[in-house]
Order: sequence, then C-alpha cells, then structure tokens
Amino acid sequence: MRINILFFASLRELFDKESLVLNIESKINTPIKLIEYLAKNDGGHWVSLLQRKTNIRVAVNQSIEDWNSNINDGDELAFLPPITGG
Amino acid sequence: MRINILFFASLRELFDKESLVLNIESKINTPIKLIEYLAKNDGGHWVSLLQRKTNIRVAVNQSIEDWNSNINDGDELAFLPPITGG
Amino acid sequence: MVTIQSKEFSLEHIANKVRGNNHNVGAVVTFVGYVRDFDKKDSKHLINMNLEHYPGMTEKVLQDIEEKANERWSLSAVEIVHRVGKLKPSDPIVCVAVASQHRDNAFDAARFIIDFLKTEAPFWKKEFTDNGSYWVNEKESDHKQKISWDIAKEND
Amino acid sequence: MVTIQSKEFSLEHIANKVRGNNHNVGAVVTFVGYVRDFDKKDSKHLINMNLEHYPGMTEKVLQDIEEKANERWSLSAVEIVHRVGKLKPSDPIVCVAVASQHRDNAFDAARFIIDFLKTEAPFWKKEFTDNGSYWVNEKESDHKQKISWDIAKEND
Repeated sequence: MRINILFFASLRELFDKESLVLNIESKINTPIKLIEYLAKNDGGHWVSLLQRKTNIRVAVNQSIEDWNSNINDGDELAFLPPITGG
Repeated sequence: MRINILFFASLRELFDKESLVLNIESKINTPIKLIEYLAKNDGGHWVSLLQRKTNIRVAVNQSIEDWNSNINDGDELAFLPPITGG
Repeated sequence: MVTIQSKEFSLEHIANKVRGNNHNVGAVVTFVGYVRDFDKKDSKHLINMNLEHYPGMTEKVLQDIEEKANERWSLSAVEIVHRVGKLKPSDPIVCVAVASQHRDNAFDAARFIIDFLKTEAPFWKKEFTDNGSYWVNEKESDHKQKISWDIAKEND
Repeated sequence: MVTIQSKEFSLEHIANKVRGNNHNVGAVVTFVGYVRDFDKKDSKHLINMNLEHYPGMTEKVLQDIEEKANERWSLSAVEIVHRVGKLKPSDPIVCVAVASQHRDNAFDAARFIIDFLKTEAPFWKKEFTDNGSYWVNEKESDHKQKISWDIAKEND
C-alpha cells in the first residue's frame, strides 16, 4: 500500500526531506511496525527516529494517533517532534 | 471639630448635595456616632442613611474604614453606596 | 499605571504601553469590559449610563490594587484605564492590561485586578433604560470572587 | 475563527472582530505572546527564529480547541491568530481573543485555548542565537498545564 510520509522541524532536517511516498506491504499496518521495518531494512535515520520514538508523536491524516493505530492505503503519516508553538 | 462629608451616587441624590461641612462636638468621634447623632437631631435623610448602614461603606480620608473608626478634626468622611464599577 | 478618563481608549495603545520596550516580556493579557444593552432578568433595554466616581480615592484604590498584584506576581507592567461620565451600550468601560515574562502571571494578575476593581474602587453606575433610571446594585457574585482571592492567598 | 499568517496582526483589529456587533458582549479577554530575546538558563541572545507548522493539521487542531472551549463555556466568539515564518525578538507570535457576556468565561476560555495550543498545535520554533541555532524543546510546564484542565474537567 501507498503511504505519504511527512517530516517536520528537526526530523525534516534529519531526513533532509519534507515528504516521502512509500509503497509497503499491507501487513505493515501501524506506524510502529513501519518504522521498525524501515530501521531494520534501511537503517540510517530510521534507527534514530525509532530511538527518539517516546518524544515523537504520530499524526495519521492530520490527527494525533497511537503508535499502534492502523494505517491504510493512501494515508498521510506525519512524525511530529515536540511541538513548541505559542 | 470640622468634618467634610461627601455624598456619592444614590446618597448624593437622596441628600441633594455633593458635600457638607459639619461642626460637631469632638466626642462624636466615629462615623456611627455621627450618623446616630444626626438621625436623632436632624432626622430626615440621616434616618434613611442609618437604616441603609449595612449596605453603605465609609471612607475616612479616602480609605475604607470601619463604622467605629476614629474621625478627627479636618477629616474627609464619605458615605459610599454599593460600588458598581468595571 | 492608573488612568481615569471620560474619552474612549485604544486597546492597541494600552497594550503597547504595558509592553513598553521590554524584550523580556513574553505575555500580555488584556481585559476590556463593555456596556451591555440588555438585562435579561429585568427585560429592559439600556439607553445610556452615567459613571460616577470618587476622584482621588479611586486613583488611590486602583494604585493599591496594582501594588498588591505586583507583590503577588512577577510582572513587567500594569495598566488600568477606567472611563467615567456618559456611556452608551457597547462602549468600552474599563481596560486592564498586564505584561509579564510568562503567561500565568499575566492571566492571574489581570483577573485579580478586575475582581478587586469591581468590589473596591469607588465607581457607581446609573442606568437609564426604557423602563426608568436606577443605580445599579452591587453584584453578590463580584464579592464572592474577591473573597476567593483572599482564600487563595491563605493557601499560597 | 482560526488564522495562520506570516504578517503581523493588529490586536485592536482582532478584539473588534471578536466582539463583533454584539451588544450583549460584556467582556473581551486577549492574550498576546511575544518572542523573548534572552534565555536566562542558557545565557544566549536570540537573533531571530523561524516558526514552522503543519499546514492543514494546525488549522484542524486549533478549530478543535476552539470548539472544545465553546462546549465548555458560554462564549460569544473566539479568535485565534498564529504567525509562522521568520520572527524577531519582541515580535508578537500568537493572539487569542475571547468575547463573552461575563468575564469569568472569557478568562477561563482564553487560558484554556493558549494552554492547549501550546501542547497540541503542530508548530515548531527554530531559534537562531548568538550561541548557535537549535530547535526549541517542548516545555514540561506546558504539558502539566494541559493536564490540569483535564483534571479540572473531571471535577466539574
């Protein structure tokens, strides 16, 4: 399935990109499964992201969701570093 | 002794005056003694003021004081109906 | 700073003044109170009102409230502006503006100041309505709020 | 209403807008947050900052916070304006304005909105200082304040 991934702030700098479209098997159906899979297979920054997981929130289709929530074909998945507005 | 009395809002309307200078004996040395004395001797609006006493605050020289506080020669004594600013 | 005036005030002007040139101010909280035109309880419409005060004492009381707020919270500056004289429905009556490094102090102090102003500062409103004119009664709820600050202080 | 913009805002304009033409509004409370230039803890001076956000989600989150405030308190109107892009020390960043019949609701709601904005709305600050540039860390105190609202609600 097709997942559109967005990076913001320090994660955008880490990955040196704003977004990324991935085609993944449909069994990788949660954010946590996705980054564990990518950390294992691609390594690199995905390992860092996995390590910082407790400080990162995930948004699925622009709503904050659990790391174990479901992701589906066509979803927009964003990794949000600690937010600091206002 | 000489006391300058100020009336505000509904009391100004009741007495139909903004201020009044009284020369009173120095033994009438508290706001409560003063209005009891005036209610007894002059009657009229002083009786009304005495009756409304629990809803009226007194200011001596522009500070809120007790009805039993001291007043002295030259003092400014104001009777304040319930305040409603802001 | 305390200002009593009959003319209308500018919120922007007051907010700029309270912030001043202080680059360490992180928060400005303002409260503006307006004349409302309708009293549901009494089903009467306000035509206008006259706001009377005790010159001299008013300034003294408000400066004292400002001082108490400064003792209680870490603030950069306070501005209190209150109008007197004739006011129409929807006219602004009062503005309290507080600047501080962090927002909590600004919120707490602004609320404290308006609560105390409402119960301690010698202002009186006479309302002229389509159902006669009358002096506004002191609100019981305002007094309760003032007292809650005293209790909060005891618990500090 | 929620507005995300890069240009500076006018407090007077926002306050007028939130009050609207409603003669039953008795109180307007505004909060403005400013860029501070100095971080005592780190002894570094800010040169400027860049405020980044998640377009789409930001508006959604802020509208949701506005809705929650409207459910919780009786309000006439809410305005939330947040800037993005490059900001200098002492620039205004955010404005929350709440209009209501009585002041308590306006104070509570304004505070609720800014507390939730600080913890829920996807904004990120990168600070450029005389001691290097860095992404600002999330403040622990902001999170505690958000949680205190949840507890207050349970006790309502």
